[in-house]
Amino acid sequence: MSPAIIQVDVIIPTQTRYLDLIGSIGEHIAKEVDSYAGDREALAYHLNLVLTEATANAIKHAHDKEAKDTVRICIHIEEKQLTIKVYDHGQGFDLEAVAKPDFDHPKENGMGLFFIKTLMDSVTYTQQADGNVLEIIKYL
Amino acid sequence: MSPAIIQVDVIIPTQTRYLDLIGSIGEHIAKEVDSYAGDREALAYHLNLVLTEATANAIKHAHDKEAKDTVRICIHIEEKQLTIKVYDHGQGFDLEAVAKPDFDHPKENGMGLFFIKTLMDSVTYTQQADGNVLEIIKYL
Amino acid sequence: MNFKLEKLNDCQVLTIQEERIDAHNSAALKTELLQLVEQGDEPIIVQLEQVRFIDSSGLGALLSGHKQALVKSGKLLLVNIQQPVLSMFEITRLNRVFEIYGTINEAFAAQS
Amino acid sequence: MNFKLEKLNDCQVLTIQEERIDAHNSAALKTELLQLVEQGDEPIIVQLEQVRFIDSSGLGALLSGHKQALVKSGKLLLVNIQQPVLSMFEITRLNRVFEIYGTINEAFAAQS
Ligand SMILES: Nc1ncnc2c1ncn2[C@@H]1O[C@H](COP(=O)(O)OP(=O)(O)O)[C@@H](O)[C@H]1O
Ligand SMILES: Nc1ncnc2c1ncn2[C@@H]1O[C@H](COP(=O)(O)OP(=O)(O)O)[C@@H](O)[C@H]1O
Repeated sequence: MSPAIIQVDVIIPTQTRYLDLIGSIGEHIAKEVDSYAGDREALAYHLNLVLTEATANAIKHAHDKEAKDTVRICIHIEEKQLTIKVYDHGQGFDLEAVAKPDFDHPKENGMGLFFIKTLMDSVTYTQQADGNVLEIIKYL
Repeated sequence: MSPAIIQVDVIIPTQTRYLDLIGSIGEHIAKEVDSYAGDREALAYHLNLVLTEATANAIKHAHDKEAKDTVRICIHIEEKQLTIKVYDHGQGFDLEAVAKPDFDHPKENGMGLFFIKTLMDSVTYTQQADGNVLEIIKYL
Repeated sequence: MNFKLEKLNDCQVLTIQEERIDAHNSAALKTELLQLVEQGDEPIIVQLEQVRFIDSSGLGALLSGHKQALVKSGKLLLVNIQQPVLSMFEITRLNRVFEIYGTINEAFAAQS
Repeated sequence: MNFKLEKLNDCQVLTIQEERIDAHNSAALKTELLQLVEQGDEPIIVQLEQVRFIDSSGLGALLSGHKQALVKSGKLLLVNIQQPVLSMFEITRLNRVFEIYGTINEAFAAQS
């Protein structure tokens, strides 16, 4: 049998009401990843969360008033790897410079990327002329 | 506010186990269609069903052994219209020649396209050199 | 296809333990129903309470069981169908083909 | 954000009636909590039994209510957190910040 490949490519308006849709798609996809040996319910929550956080960031921090008000999210699954890409057209930011939350002095914000980095295996942010992309990888 | 546009493009292996994923995506999308005045729960079921039937047909009847074993499904929502396209690489068929089920002599098969035609507003099947596409439209 | 099979009041009661019946599991349902029909002549009651979604192949599997039961002078009854699922029987007019009861007790009562 | 607000045992009990708290409804939750803190000095109990999913902005809204309650010498307690949601508190160490009880009765008992 050839390795199962699922690809889901979603474009939504930059409105938080669509976060539920994106997160739910992630949750359903987790249930179809047959090669995954770990806790599938936990994976479902984690994909829901990571997609929600990454998409919310693209909506909140990278809303480009001039360009089309949409966010593009791509989910790609190969046999041993799940890749999420969230594109934005904002001014970009330095992922490496984002500090870990200070657990002794918790703050209301700044936990989103921490969740993504903690729950997934690799996170990169690349700024390009035609847009930026947050790329998240989870090994299955 | 500009008209909300959602676009979901999915590629899955030609395996019936992925029907649940496709149907569920349709169900979630129905819940986000804010312009819809009708019964949203019913719309959710209908999109789930129509996506399931159309994708199952692409898997069952149009499995191309030589080409890549995948099915592509596109869902596109504009303010007043939802469009579903299901691509296949099989030998194609004549949609107009498919008879309605005989209700007095019900059969096990042949109810899928009837559901699609009954629940949606427009259905066409186009054969092209690079593949066939079943296009389904629902006005919202 | 997950299900539970019990003998109750001289009926074979098949409780479907799936939220969804589609082309992925309908063949298994069809096989199970045909086996039940072969095994004996008690009425077969299919409990659909847990089923939230059925597609045309699921309806086809039930229809196949129903037809085969008739051939064997048996019968197949459906109970506890959720409203959205029942709508699919209505659209295909299969509600006129199957014996459908609201509860399993109504189905038992109709057998006696 | 759908919720129910009741006064029980000298506590303000806010029952969240959403399966999901995310950036779409967390601002409404934050506003509601800050209003409750302003309105009186009874302990605020947030019932999370129905919540299946929370994101960082939801945790942030609860944290904001907690901090504001402390400023006003009040308190905010969380009860009935489902395990997957509780894991989010654990990953962010917020389980050490909030007063968390398994049931509302335990939360009441701890106030007397
Ligand atoms: N797509 C993005 N574009 C620009 N800045 C971003 C993006 N994503 C995250 N950031 C920056 O990184 C910071 C930390 O993000 P995060 O950990 O998700 O927490 P929060 O969104 O609550 O601030 C944000 O405050 C923002 O400055
Ligand atoms: N994508 C397709 N490619 C080729 N033939 C198809 C396709 N979709 C449907 N058909 C033909 O149309 C017939 C009716 O389809 P349908 O109403 O879905 O019922 P069923 O799949 O149960 O036969 C099928 O039996 C098949 O011959």
